[in-house]
Amino acid sequence: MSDHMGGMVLHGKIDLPFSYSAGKTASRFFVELRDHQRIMGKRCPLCRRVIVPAQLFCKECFVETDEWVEVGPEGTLVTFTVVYHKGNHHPKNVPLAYGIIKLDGADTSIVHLLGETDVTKLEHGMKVRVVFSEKRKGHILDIECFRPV
Amino acid sequence: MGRKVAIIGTGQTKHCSSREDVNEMELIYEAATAALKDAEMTIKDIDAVVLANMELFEGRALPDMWCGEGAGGFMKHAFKISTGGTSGTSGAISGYYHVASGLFDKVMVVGFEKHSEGNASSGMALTDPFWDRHIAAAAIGNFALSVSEYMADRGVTEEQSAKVAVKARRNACNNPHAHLQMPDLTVKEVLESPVLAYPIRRLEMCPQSDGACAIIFASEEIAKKRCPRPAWVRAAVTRHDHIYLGEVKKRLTIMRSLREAAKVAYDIVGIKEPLKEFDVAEIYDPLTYAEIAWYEALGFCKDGEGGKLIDDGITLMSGELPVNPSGGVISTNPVGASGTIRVAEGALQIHGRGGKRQVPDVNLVLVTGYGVYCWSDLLILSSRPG
Amino acid sequence: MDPLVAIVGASQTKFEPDKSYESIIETVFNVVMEAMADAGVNRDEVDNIVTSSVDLWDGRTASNQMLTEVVGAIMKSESRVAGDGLGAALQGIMAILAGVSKVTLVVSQCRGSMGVQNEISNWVFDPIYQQTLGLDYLSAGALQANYFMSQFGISQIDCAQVVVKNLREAQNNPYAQVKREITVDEVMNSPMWAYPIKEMDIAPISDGACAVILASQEKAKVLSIKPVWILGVGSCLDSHYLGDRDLAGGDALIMASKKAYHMAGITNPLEELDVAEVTAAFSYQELLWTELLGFCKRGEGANMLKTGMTSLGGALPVNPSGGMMAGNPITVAGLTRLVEAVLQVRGEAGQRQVKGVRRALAHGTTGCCGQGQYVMIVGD
Amino acid sequence: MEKKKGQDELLRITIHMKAHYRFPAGSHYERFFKEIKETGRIMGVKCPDCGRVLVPPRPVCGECFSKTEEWVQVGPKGKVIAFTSIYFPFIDGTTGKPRPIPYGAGLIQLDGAFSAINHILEEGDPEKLHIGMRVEAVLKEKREGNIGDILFFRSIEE
Repeated sequence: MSDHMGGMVLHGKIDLPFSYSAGKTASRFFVELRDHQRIMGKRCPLCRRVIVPAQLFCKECFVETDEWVEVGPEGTLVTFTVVYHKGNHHPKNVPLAYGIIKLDGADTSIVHLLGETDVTKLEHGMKVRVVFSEKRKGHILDIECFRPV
Repeated sequence: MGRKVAIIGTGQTKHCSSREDVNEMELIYEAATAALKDAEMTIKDIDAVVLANMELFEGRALPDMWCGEGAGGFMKHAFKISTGGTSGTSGAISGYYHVASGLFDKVMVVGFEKHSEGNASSGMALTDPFWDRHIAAAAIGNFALSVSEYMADRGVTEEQSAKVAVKARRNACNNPHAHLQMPDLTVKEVLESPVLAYPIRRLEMCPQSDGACAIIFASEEIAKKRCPRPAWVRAAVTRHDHIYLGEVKKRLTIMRSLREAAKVAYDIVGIKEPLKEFDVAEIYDPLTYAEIAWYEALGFCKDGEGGKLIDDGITLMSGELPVNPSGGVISTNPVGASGTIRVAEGALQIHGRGGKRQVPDVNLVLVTGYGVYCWSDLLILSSRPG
Repeated sequence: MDPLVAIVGASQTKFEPDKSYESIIETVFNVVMEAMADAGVNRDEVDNIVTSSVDLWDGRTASNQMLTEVVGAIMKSESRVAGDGLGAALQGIMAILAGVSKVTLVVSQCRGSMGVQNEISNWVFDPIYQQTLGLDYLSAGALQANYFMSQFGISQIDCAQVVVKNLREAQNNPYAQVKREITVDEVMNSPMWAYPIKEMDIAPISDGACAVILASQEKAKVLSIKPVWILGVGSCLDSHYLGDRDLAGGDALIMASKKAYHMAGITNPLEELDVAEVTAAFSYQELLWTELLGFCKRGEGANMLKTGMTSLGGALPVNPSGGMMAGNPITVAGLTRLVEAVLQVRGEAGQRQVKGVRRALAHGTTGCCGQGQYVMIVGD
Repeated sequence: MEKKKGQDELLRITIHMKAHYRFPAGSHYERFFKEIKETGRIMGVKCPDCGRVLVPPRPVCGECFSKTEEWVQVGPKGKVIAFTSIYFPFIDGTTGKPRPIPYGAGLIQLDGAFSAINHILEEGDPEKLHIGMRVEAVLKEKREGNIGDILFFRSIEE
């Protein structure tokens, strides 16, 4: 019996599907992307903020949002990054650009992928425009990305 | 000693097998807004949030980051308690600590779970990788082992177990939030339902549910101002035991963690005869045999007389000590919320807001939480601050 | 008012990239025994245990149960905060103030080496609008870094200075995982992982655990010749959705620190604090958090560092332990900062000791970009 | 139910969790797995204070909060102190496939050990299982060094 004990590691695998209810509000937001290629926000009756992407309730006033408001398709790039470090959880290969975009007519910004991955071509405050995916199924990735205008 | 603390509001969703119309954060929002309405408060009044669930059932990490806002935690102190099956009661006990410590005055505790979003085997695939993952028996298999010991030691019969199932599923009919409601279930039907793990039958076991439950804890002066009949927290005790089934032998027969927690809590409040002094008990009953065993551990009767208590109808709504007017965990089991639901159901009995399941003039309520193999939480709620 | 809770014992493991030469339960048992010895208490005197760990980082459902035996919780009152160690410390403090505990053991453990970090942190983002974009702590941190640096004219070199300062001072910290003097150029030349964050701007992931023993006022006076008193605590949760947050505004940290300072009677942190241990998973965060903690005006964080004010010997040393650049044990990070703060107040921080420490600040975060903020002030 | 198009369609987002973990065994468990693989012996560890022989062999006895160092061989025979028959096709965590039902499971008090271990019983019919029944561990031919090396426990009653 070898006496030396050192660093035995058990390799455990997790391979499990999870299926999340989007909820009434997010479902409507996704249906609008899929069927009408529209980005919809929802307005809080108290603070009047148009929340994008649409949420059931306004977290500051803690009341349900009510009025659906179309926003975009253009907006300003609040901030951005380009990811070069690969990860299995990425929706596509690196380099992968993310941006936070304040769409025209919205009071909150949306975080999403950017079509431009050359960081020298990205600037804070620049105009960007939504690009919808060819195949849409009611999902946040029905928006393919936002491209500089 | 810490400050006096009372529960002044509770809120629950309609627990069911799957809520397709809300995501996890919105499920919590539903319970939280119901509790605010019950306590006639707005979210501005709340100064801290405690969440409780077993996040791997939905595959999440740090869900309090996403779901904290659902409980009104935005720009407030908010964290999550997760201890296993006892998460719901441990979350409530943490809410009690928050207020009793003097650091917070009005705390929202929300227990929640959305089992429909995970899958049945996710619980099994994520147990102890060295010792438990190969035995695919899940909670029911582990319980069945202890039931065989308990039946041999205390002579509990399958009929007595079936009576507990009938009590639970009929009581649930008076509870608008309960998941499973079977108004005319009979002992015969229970005994004919398929055996999942000998001797436990399907109708004797708890379901998996989507559901959330919110409780508002308040300091003494706020409770007196805001609530006509606050439910005062007179004791909140936790005891954990071994985590290997092979170490907690005769688990149901002995259940030392619950006996110890009860002894400590009874000493604090000065309770000598629990069966007589308590007006209602909301016991965390994942299965029927456990409820009978815990009558004994809680001192409602002498050891070995648990079965007799149900035979004599002592714990029915019409009995001396109604147990689980809500229908219990056997009827409703969103795991992270199951403990919180017990505390909420106990509190609303004192508030007098029990509706069709209200027991007349309730002053003293016993609440328990259960988890892992032999972990116990126990709270005592009273209409008097003590 | 008179402080009612003190820390009477503290311990931390050496932080290492991979501690799989021993099991988690052995690591935790050793650090718990050390904390108890430091406090001069045995297991029976501890009447409450609070642990902190997160299931998905541990790869197990209700992973807290594996610690029950080795934190002495059999037949004891035990609970687990699923988040940063400072959350568990807060739960312990509240249990003592609530009068249900006299001596509470708080333990935090995490093994970065067990899983792929960015894949795990992807599961922290809400599954509806953010997770499937592939976001993780790195990409979210990069969005915050780029926004903060562009808003206040902070350069990548300023951030590299943070790494240089921390690794220089980590030399004095026997528990540090990384002990190597480096230059600004080395940081600037390390591969870009997520613009503007380069590999060496990232606190290296590590395995580790730490523990503190809390005691009520009366018990602390009996137990310890040098109790370290909890003077102020503050905690706050910012918005989750990245687009609904001012990533450089730091409202949650401003709120949390305001509360902690108010309790501790601090009005000018730069003058009244003697040392600060801050949880910065990326170099830019030390600059951002020190500004939001009110150590300087907004945008002045980089200058404060350049002038040596936050180095050992400066006006307000920040992370004399090397902070997380010396090792990032993820959910253990916040409690480790508290352990360092305790050692500083007790004058037991060895070569990294700041002179004459009477007030120390410990800071922790949960979630991405410091969404959840914890601030604790301790003192003699 | 058929999905209604338009206004109140309710969508779901599916995400697959694929994760790989490196669980550190530590010297005590490593010794148990090496022993069962190389010699087929089941080892427990004895607590110096209460004298209990623990399986699994944890490095710390939870009851006494003391380190364990003394190794003791236990089993392979033992007695059933609790049993059940599983009629529900649970998924076996390690194979991802349900185990054929019914199968027996039991708490087996191994000779020489304090703790019982939770394992599979060959006998699946509850009528043929009883508390106190003598059983013996049946090991795999080709052992891999994990608790699965014990296939099941077989009755050895005359």
